[in-house]
Amino acid sequence: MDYMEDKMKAVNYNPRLRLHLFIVLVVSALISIFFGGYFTRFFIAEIAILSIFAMSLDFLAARGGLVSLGHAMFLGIGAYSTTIFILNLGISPFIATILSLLIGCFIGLLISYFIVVLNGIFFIMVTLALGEMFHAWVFTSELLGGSDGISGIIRPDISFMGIDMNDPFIFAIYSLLWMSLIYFILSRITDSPLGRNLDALRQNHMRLSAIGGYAKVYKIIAFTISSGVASIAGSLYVQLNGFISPELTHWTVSGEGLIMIIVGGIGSISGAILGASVVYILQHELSNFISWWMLIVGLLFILVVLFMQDGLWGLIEKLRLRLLKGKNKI
Amino acid sequence: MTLFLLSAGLTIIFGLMKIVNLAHGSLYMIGAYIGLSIWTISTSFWLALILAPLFTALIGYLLYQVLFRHIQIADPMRQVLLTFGLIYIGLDSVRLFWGTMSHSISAPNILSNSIIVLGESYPSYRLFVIFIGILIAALLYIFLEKTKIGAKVRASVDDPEMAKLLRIDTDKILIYMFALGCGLAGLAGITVAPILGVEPGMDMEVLVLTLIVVVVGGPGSLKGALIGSLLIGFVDSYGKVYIPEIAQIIIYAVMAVTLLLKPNGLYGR
Amino acid sequence: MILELKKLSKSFGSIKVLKNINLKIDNNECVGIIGPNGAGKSTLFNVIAGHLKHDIGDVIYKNININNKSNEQRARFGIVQSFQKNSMFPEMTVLESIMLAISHRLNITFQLFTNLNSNIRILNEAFEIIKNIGLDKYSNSRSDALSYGLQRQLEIGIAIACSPTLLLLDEPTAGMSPLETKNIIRLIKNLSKNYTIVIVEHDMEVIYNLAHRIYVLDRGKIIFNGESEEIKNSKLVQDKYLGIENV
Amino acid sequence: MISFLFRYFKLLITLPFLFCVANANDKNIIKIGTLLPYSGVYTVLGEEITNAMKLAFEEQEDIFDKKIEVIRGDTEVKPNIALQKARKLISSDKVDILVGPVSSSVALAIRDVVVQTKTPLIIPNAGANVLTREKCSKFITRISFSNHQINAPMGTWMANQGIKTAFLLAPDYAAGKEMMSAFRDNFEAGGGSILGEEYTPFRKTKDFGPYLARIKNSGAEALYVFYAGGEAINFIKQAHSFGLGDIMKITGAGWTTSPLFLPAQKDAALGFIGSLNYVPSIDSVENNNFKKAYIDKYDRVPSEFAVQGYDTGKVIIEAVKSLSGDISNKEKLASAINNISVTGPRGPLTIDKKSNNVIQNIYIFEVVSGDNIPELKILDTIQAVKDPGSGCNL
Repeated sequence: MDYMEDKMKAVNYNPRLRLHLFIVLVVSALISIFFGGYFTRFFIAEIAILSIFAMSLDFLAARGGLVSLGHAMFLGIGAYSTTIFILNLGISPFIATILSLLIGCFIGLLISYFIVVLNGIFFIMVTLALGEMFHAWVFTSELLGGSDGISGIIRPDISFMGIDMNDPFIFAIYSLLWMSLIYFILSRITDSPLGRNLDALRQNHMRLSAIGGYAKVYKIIAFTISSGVASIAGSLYVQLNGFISPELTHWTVSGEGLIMIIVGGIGSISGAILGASVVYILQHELSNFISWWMLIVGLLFILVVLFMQDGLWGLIEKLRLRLLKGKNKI
Repeated sequence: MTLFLLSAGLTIIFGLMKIVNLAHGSLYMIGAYIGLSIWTISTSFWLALILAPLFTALIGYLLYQVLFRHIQIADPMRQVLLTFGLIYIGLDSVRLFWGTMSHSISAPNILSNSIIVLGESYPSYRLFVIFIGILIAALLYIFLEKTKIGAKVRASVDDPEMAKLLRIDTDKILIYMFALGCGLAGLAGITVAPILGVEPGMDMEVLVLTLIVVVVGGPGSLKGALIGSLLIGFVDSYGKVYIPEIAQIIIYAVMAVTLLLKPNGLYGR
Repeated sequence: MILELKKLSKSFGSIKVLKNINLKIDNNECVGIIGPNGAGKSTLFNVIAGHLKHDIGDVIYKNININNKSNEQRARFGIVQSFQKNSMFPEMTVLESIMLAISHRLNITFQLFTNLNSNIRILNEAFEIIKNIGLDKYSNSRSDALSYGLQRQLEIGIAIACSPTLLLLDEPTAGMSPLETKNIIRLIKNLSKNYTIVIVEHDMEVIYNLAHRIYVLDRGKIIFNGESEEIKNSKLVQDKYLGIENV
Repeated sequence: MISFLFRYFKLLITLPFLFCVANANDKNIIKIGTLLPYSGVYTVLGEEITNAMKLAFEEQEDIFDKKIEVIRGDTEVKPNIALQKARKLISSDKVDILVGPVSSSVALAIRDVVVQTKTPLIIPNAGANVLTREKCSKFITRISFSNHQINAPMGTWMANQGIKTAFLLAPDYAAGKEMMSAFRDNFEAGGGSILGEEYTPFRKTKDFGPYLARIKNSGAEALYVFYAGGEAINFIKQAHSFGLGDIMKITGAGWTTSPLFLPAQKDAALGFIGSLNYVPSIDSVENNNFKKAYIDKYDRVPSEFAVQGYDTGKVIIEAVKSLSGDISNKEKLASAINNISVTGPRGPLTIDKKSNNVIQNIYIFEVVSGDNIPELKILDTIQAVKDPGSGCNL
């Protein structure tokens, strides 16, 4: 059985549109933060953090061609390590985020060394199993608060700079800053020789090795970067919510992340942000009105998978092309 | 043994169609619920046992016609997500139709006592479940290995293009095999209902376990599903009891080791 | 001498595909390998490129034994192949594919934060190569949107962008129209001024046109080797191969 | 750049204004926000609590010309979602009182935001001990139970019955462990000893066969067990088919044979002895009225979850009454809630000032056969049980 031929489809590589979409999204977020209330600001911060997670999945799926159903594990690693750093070791939360990034990268490196040789569906399954393993462990670990999780985690204290992180306005901006930083880093990597090679790897790994590409090494790097980014998301999430519970590491979280990127358009980075926003807002709004929102969300997912191959990104690109054409005619 | 029924169905779908069906657990749950309804209306367990799998197979048939037909050639990611959407739908439709209460089905009277096996009393219904598992395994074996249709099926698995050249109607075979796989999930659902009950959320509980069995056994291999389910089932039940410290992790560890040693599963091609 | 194969054998299971192959390729030579279907030509290519591991014998490249070097490492030494089936990077444009290949030669694939697309040096070089392979009109088309013949040209383009010392071309004109074939022959002729090339080819016209020397492979054995004129006149080869082919 | 922004104009305007919907604040409406699961596996508990609470509100038409409005927030049993919903209810809907949640992990997740925003929270189910101990607050009142409160009396009671040895079995998560240790402490203090214990993977154990074999061989006089939901049904049925009841007494936390699960467990549950803060067979005016009303409206026997919801409603009404309808000061409202004592279907309830946890009767019951579905017969009533938590004088 040859799963080698399963190739992931990604959206067209288009750095300009990616940047434009990103600017629009950030501007929208900023408007919401300025004019929205307490809840809106929290909501935006949450979306920003989820976007970081979605971007990490997107990077992995589109660049390395690796679909991970266990990525929530890194969310959890980031979250729990931050918690331990803050509560048990008294490290300042900002440094804790950086440290959890390093831990995430390190564990990602270790794991990827063993699993990147697997292809297609086996990779999905193994990541799923690893993620569940981590979930099960966290769920029963007394040190990590077990099923109840840990609460009472503080945010970065930078009051000496006259800024109060506990103000949701500030924290929303802080999350957006992280999101933008990660967006720029990931875009940069995507455009770099390595990023292009990762894209090539997804498209045709035989050919890539024939011209001298170290397929396995690239995959390991992609996985490591991606897990580090996911850890940052986890670390920020803990600081936003002030608590951590094992639910965060369940495999369905990874599944929802994948849905976000497929809705936004795989491989476009800013599409991941768009997808995260749309899916999250949709879920939130729907569950306020009807109790069987899952049915509707499920149906929408299926429709997107079936009829919108490139997600919202594809839609935007089509729209843009049409507008450009219209312009040229005049 | 339930695990085998489930995995056999999934492995057929998995190996034959290369579809990653995360909704397999949902079909199992729906099978159990349909069985519950039939049992409540007719009060006959045997009728439920026969009809529930048929209905589930029918649902599978419809799903294939409406959805899976279109994503058969898609990349695994899309399949994963489509079936992920199906999980959502399955969960909510069960809730809308049957409510949120936990239900239970009584085993028929003949099977409600205990039997003494090797000096230990053992519920006879459990023996019945094992019997069904063996029966299905034998039937599937005969069907796939000894009959003409089975040969065609195997041909479609091994080399779809060649099979098409030999004028085997692979599309038709795929539909029926998909329905069969779903029917087996339904059968598993109704068979275990008297032991494990019928409740929302039962889909997720078996899904991961089933996927692991299929991956360990090797996708597309019936023998793999059988050995895999025995191995995982055994490790799962006894591991929990005798080494509780790592009970949660042990089956994943088994899977990881298997895949490191044999990347295509025990009996993978 | 750039490449030497010594007593090379390879079998798949019980089938011996290559038997005791001895082969030498000199610098700046263009060598053709011909033989009937199933003679082991592609396997020989894959063994040289490192996709497959041979069982017995040695592969010596620039006087170094590279038996244990992987595909990637050989590519980095300069042994670059183009494939029999078109296999490029379907979603990349011609320009992107070429730039990607150049990035490998320059050994910058581990740079994370430089922008490949705006590297002027690579860009210029890529345009140069695109011009060489005659794809200048298509530099911004996606690879999978090109016609079959153009894809073959791109395939060669990717290979030469790695600036190989030894270029392995696997049936570069297979499935092409006569016009496209002419283009490719011209292209390879140009290349053969600068590179050492090994071609596997069915079309005898192409081989006679390009190759200085020809090896004839039959059932995993080299049954003949010599100048193209010699081959034309060789009774053995005529019977074995050309006779059947030219009916 | 401007033309490009214009292109995405639609996107730009829809995103931010989705949230900017301002809520008119009507002073004559008391807004109750629920944080309960309305989807996912615990939906049934969320529904029971909400239904019964609404029943309590319906009985009391309006209080000082105020109407009560219930705004549902679906937690999906996910702490992060619940937290988000809590923020929405507090800041967008401006609810006066929050009711919820069902599970302890969710309660711990929303605890900080509730305390920070000074919104009174009434917990109608979640049992984690810390909620009314280390993590207690004057804004958090638990009307249901703490895990300790239900299980500890059973330890003493069983030791008093002359049972010397017991085996513990519970799911491997925080609540399961809290319950077992509460039982163990009192059981051992009463002279009993624990012969063995097993914690099964939470919500992943379907087949109890191997455990049952081990329990059978342990030689203990009694099994003390806690399960809920499908696990409870499966465990009871499997224990019955393995004939465990013939060898030892099966006892446990009362949820294991909750009226919610009895229709599925049927006769397999007979003989089970458990402790709980409510059983439907309590014979009092309040309970009989409540039972009748509940069955009339929802066509099923109320469970302890329903009663907790109903009492929550009662407490809210009494608190509002005691403030003469002026609930604008949340601190006053919170302390009013903590000063309430009512007599509900489960008996007299007061709030323990030391922990803000309810003081209530605990009923020891046995499952006996009933008309169609087994019934819970009260064996003993332990009056006014407190959670030992103290020091919450915030």
